[in-house]
Amino acid sequence: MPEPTTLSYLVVAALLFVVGAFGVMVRRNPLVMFMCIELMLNAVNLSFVALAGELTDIDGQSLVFFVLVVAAAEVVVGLGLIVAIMRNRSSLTADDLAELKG
Amino acid sequence: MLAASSSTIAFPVLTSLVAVPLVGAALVIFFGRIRQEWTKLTALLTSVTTGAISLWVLQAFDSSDAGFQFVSQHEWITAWGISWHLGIDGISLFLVVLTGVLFPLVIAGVDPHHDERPYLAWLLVLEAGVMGSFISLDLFLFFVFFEIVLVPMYFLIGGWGYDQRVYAATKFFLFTMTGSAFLLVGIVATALLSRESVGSVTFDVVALAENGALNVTQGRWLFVAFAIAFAVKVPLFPVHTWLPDAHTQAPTAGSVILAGVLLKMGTYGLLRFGVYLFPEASVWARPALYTLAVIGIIYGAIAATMQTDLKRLVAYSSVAHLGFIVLGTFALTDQAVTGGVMQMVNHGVSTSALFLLVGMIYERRHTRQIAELRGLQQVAPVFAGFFMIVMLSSIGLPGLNGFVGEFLILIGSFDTARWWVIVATTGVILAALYLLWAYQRVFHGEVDDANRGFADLRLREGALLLVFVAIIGFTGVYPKPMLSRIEPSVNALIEHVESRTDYQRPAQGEAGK
Amino acid sequence: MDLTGDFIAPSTDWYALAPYIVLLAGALALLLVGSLTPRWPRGWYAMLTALTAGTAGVVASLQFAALADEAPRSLMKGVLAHDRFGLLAVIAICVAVIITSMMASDAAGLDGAQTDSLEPFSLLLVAALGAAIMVTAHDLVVSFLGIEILSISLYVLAASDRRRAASHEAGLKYFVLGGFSSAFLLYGIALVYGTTGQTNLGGIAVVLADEVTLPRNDAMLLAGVALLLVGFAFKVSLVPFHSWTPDVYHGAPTYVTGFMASLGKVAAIVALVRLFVIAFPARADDWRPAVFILAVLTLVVGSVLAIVQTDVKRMLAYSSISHAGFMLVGLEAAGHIGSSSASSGTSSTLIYVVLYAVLALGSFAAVSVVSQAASVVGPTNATSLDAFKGVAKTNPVFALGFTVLLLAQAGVPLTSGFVAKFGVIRAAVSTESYVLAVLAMVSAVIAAYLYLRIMVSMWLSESSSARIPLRPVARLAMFVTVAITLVLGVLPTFVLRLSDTLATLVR
Amino acid sequence: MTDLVWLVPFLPLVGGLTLMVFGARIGEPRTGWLATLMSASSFVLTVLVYFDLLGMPAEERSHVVSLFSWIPVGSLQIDFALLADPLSITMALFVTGIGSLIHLYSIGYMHGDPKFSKFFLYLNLFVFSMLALVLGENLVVTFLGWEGVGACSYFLISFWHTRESAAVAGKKAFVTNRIGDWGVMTAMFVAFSVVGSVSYKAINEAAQEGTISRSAVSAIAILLFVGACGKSAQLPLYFWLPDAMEGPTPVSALIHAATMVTAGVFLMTRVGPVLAESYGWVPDTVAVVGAATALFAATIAVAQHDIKRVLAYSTVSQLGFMFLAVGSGAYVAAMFHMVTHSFFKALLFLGSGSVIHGLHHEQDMRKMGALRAAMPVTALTFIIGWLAIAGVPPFAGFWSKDEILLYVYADNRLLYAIGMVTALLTAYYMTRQVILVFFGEARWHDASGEHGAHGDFRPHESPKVMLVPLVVLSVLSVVGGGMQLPFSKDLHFLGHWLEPVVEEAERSIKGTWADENKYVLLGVAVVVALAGIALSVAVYAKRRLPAVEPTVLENAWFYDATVARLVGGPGAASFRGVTTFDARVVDGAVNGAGAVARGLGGVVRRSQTGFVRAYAVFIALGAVVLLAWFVWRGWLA
Repeated sequence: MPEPTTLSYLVVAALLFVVGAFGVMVRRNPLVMFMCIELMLNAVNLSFVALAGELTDIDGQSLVFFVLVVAAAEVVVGLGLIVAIMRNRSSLTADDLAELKG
Repeated sequence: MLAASSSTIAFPVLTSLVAVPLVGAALVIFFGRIRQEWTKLTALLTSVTTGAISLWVLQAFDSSDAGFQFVSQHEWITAWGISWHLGIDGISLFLVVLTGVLFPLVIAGVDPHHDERPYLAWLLVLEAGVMGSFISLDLFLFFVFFEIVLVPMYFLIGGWGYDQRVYAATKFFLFTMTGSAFLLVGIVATALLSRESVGSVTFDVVALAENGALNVTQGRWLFVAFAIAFAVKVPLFPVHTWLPDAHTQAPTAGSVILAGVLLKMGTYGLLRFGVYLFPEASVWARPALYTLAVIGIIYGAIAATMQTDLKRLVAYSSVAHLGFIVLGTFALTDQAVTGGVMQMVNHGVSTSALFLLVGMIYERRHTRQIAELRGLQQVAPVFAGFFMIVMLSSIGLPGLNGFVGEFLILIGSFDTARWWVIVATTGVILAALYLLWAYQRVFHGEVDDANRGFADLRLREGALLLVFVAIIGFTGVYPKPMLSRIEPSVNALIEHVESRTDYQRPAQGEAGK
Repeated sequence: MDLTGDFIAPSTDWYALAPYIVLLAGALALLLVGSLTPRWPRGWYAMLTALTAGTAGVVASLQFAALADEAPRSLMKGVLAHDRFGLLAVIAICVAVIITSMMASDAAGLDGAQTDSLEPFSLLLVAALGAAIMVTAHDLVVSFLGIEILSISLYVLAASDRRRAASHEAGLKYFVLGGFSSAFLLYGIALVYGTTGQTNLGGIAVVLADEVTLPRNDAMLLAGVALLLVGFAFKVSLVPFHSWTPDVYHGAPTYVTGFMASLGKVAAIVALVRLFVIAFPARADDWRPAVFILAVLTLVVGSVLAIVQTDVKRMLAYSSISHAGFMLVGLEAAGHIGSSSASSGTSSTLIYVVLYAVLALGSFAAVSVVSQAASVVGPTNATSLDAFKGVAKTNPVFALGFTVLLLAQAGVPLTSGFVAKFGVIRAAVSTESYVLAVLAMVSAVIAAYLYLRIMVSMWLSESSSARIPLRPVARLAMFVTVAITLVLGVLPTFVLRLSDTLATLVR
Repeated sequence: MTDLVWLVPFLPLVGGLTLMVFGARIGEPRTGWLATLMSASSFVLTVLVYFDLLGMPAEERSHVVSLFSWIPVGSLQIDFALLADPLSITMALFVTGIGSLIHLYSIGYMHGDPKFSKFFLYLNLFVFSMLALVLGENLVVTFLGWEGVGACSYFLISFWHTRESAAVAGKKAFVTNRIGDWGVMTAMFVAFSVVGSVSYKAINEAAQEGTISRSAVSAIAILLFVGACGKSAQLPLYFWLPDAMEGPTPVSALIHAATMVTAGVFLMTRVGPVLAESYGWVPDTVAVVGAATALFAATIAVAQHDIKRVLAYSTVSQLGFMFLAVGSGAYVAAMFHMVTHSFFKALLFLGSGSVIHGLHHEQDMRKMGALRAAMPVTALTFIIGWLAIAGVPPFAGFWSKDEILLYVYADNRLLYAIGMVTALLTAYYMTRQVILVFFGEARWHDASGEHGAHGDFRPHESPKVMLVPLVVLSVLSVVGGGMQLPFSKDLHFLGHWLEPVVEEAERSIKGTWADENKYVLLGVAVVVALAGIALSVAVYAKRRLPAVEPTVLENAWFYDATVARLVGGPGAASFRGVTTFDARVVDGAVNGAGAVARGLGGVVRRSQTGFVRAYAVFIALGAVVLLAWFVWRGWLA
């Protein structure tokens, strides 16, 4: 069982990112879409940490905290939006919101 | 045409040519609000003032001086090497005068059907734009005027035109703008590529023409860019189709201005900028332009013959006439180019008059369809008489203005563009064909009930047309004053070309020896 | 690295930070005081907002003026740039806030997104803060933070009209896609950081300038650049990352749309230019072609889609896309690092976006005025082309003003729009990318058709509605924008004189 | 005196302009008298100039009066200059002379016409233009007149423009002439290009001194001949002339018989040296075209029923004779015939006009007959004209025609034969006309029904004002031959007079067989003429022989019809084609571009589905593409 190198972390991160991206593209439930975006962000976090380790540079790791904060803020706003929308309609999928097009 | 000559004077004459109409437009809006009846008066006064200034310029013009006169130069957008540089020479002189004279006549002679105030304001803005493009010696400045003209014209066609007006106006705007797209890039490139040879980035036409040293490839590409824009404006085949629509749908005043001066911005541009800035390229491009011009002559005449709408007919006849001018412009002999410049004015006069007449017909009969008109000469002999004279001038009958220009163009081009001239001359036959045929169908024959009520010329209309006929007659019989003012500048321009290319003017009378 | 400036206080140039502080303070004050006091009479929130933005703007202008003889420098250990390039953008942002708050206080009826409450206004200020940070950010992370601050407040503003489902939809779409693109952006940052060990733009440039310091891994670095480009392309709304723009612009309250089109554009394009010109000059030959392609796509698709719309807001949304294409023409020119004229590309892009911002503000102000009047009458789509029919008959002066703004967007001479286009074209030509220049001009012609369509329905169609009531604020907003458009159109010199100093960025 | 030659065209011009402005106010008949006065006084002036020139030594008889510099540009210096020399003065003499007579005649003929004064306006303008044409010192001034007469003839042919046929005929004449003008203009271009000037003097001298290439000379000559064919109604451009008879009869007499149509011949004479110096085939072409036209038109005249159309075709035929002469180098003869022809043909036309007038605008000879009793003066004068054209000695026509045939014989026997046949036909159809109109039984009573408007219908003699010109012209037709009698060199008055102009070009037949035995040829000519007359008498008076009037001749060999079909068929079709092309293809492309832009928008628009997930896909795809590009660049490095 070999030690996981930085590269393997990066690969995992990349995979996570892609998974998240696909999630956003295929899932119709807004909440799940948020979670996918969160997944993408955290994938990036993982690569930050890994790269920081590679570079032995503390900045990379502190960056993660900024990201977490931003992510949190986004979630707040996102949930707020969904709640506001749910007020008017019983169920909601992303595809229901297609009034604006063309 | 060489460096701007010294005759600069205290009072900024040329600037006022642009400023007065603009101020006029503002005043029209302003006074019109206070007093309805002042509107027209204001517009008339300002346009007459402009006309008077232009006539003063004509009188003060020094015909012995080939260079630019009344030059006024002020800093404008120094950051880009752009200056407010105006000047006038034999080539632009009569176009300016024509503009100055045409507008008051149109304002006095033709009334809009509604919304007089904006209509007159737009007309005056248009005048300012046209004047500016004829006298500006800075490429950027020229482009500004060249482009700004679209706006008032767009609104005149769109706002006071006939049933298809919106389509026509939009077509006119976009078509010309497409041309300008190339022109703008061309202008910028010209200035920047001449940076080293001129010493700094400048858009000054004279500086660029005299000191600019573009290599052959650059020159040709840039010339093409310029030529596209001007070809649309002229218009040359095959980019002419905006013209019939614009002419037909525009209100009478619009058609008159369009035919009278706007189209000349194209031919003028070809001569002033195309030939002056890119001598090598314009010599190189001559065969192509000859061909397009001659196609225009024949094609326009043929299309005119088959039109059922009088205005469209006249519009297509313009395509043919402008073809002659382009042919002359690039033939690069004294006679041809001088004739071309003169023909710009002649066409302006004759075709404007034709459009006025057609407009009067429409006023009376509310149709322009040839088929619906008949035997008008019987009920309106005087009207018919005027129409006949104007028509003959357009056909190019010797003794009237049309002949002199056409003749000079053809006889001058014969040495440099022999076979094209031989074909182009057949256009003279066709001109007689389509105009006489139209005349026969409209004025001859037994008048029917629909046309029996056709009123003969009214006093105001008669006075209006009399001016045109007077010009037509005078320039036809005694063109010398005009030619003698045009020729020196043309001569200088051709020398400019000769000094920069291997082109040499043919020496007539030598060929046979 | 970190913004919590406590333990580096002594070295902090508070004056230089003043604009940010003012904006932040204003926002917080508004929230705090506003929520503690009973509802203020209509317009007071707006006034305070405008006042705050005005103060920030004035300060910024003073700093701008001061930089005439000072050398540009960086603040806070080099995370913020203090140069004219950024400050002009900051000034523009403040102007945008002022005019937007005016329009917001004017907004009413279907289109009025409960602007009698204070939240929208504080959000405007927060957004402005984010934008201000974006345009001066000299560090990828700071830039990211700025983007998020701006975006999040825009999500909320877009959705802020509770009564219109369209507004919600706009908000949610913008939010989802915004988050999505942020992820790409962030990933880009990560990769760049990974290859260069730097997040500071200057630092990255230095590293890339001499490759020997670390084993170069171009593929990874350029992948990072690509993802950064994706992130910014989304914000600037470049094709094919534009698809959110029409929907969001359409759905959001009109004054918010104007805000996004002006402030949002400025922030995004300025940040993008700064990033590429400062951090990646060494890779210009790699990203310039990409920019070229994006520019062409954006220009063509933007204008072509614009002319088939029937809703004015969507039209202007697409036109804003094609304008973004023009800005990219400038960036492409700036990418010719070798050429002496590259700097003209940088400055012309900035000038373009600033001038466009003014046009956008004015245009959307006009739209919101008309749509409010129309929504009172009560058609479902208050911003459709029909709503503008015959406006010239009922409100000639207003129509004339709007026409000027439209003609300016079409690039007719003697308007600021022409100056902007001319500058960009000049830059492109001076770096000999003639093809791009011609393509841009031609697509401008296509786009012109849409402005003509609006003009046609205003001037050449029969009047359908009664006279539109114009409140003083709206009048003022229109007047200011039109005045700027014309004055700078006729006498652009004083803007252009800046252009050399604008291009000297903090390295 | 000669310096005042400019007054000659000027006076009619003044008259014309006066009538243009005040015509309506002056009113009938004073306008007529004014116009006549103008024309007459310029005739007097011409006579004075004539004697003035006569007083000078022959070689000095060429006088240029330059009025002002007209079109001066660079090396092209065109003055508005008049040239008074024997040739131009000869032309001017009969133009003004006959012009005045016809003015006079018209006062009677046009009496009561609502556009009376306008008619004289046109007549004056015509005389002015014609004088400018003949007096012009250079091609351009001539061209001014050339076009002017064309325009005036257009006005006058379609004078009664409410008649569709008149309107069409006028247009036809103008356009057809324009085809010829193409030749004249091109000739001017060539001349300027090679000679550097367009003045006759310069061109002729250049041709003689051989300073310009022979091909250039030939080009000028043949191009001018194209123009001449148009004006002088030669094949293939003759067909406008018969239709021109739609105009009032005085017009036919003045323009389409006496003066304008002879302009072509004049022009060829003017540039005689050029013609002489050009390749042999050029004059031959002229001669052949002339002969062909002469015969062709004569055959047609045989079968016409319209009294004026007979004369029209006969005019075409006679003009053919003149070109035959020019082509054979007999310039004097050509001029001689031109003058005499203008006398008797004007006479005949005016006579026919008088008949038409008397019969209330009846033109069909089948509805005439036995009119000599009703209108004796007309009959007498007409008969004189007939004898003159038929070539019966000692009438004017005999001498001139004989002179031509003399030269032709010396030049080419075949053409001579054709000329003879034509002469025979001429005598035949003219006799036919005289018999049908003035002799035999009266066929006009039955026509009275159609003239219900007039109540009882009696042909009547025309008023004095119309008869005077007839008498004068008939006198001239009798004695006209006197100006050039073959019997002795001393009797070649015209020849001597014209010598300074034509000497270089004139072909000498001295010592040829024809010259030796010219009396034989004279005899032959007489016999042929009499034979023709006898034949016609036998057919139409004595009814010994059946009348040969096949429809093919009646319809002018269907030439006109064919041309019309060509123009109306393929011609119109091609024009329509171009117009459709313009609308569909050229403009279609323009609108197409717009449509494409919109269509493209419509298509791309569909991708804007409104589904947020779809947008995400776009972004992702875009990201992938960008990644691909950049990573690829990365590997390259």
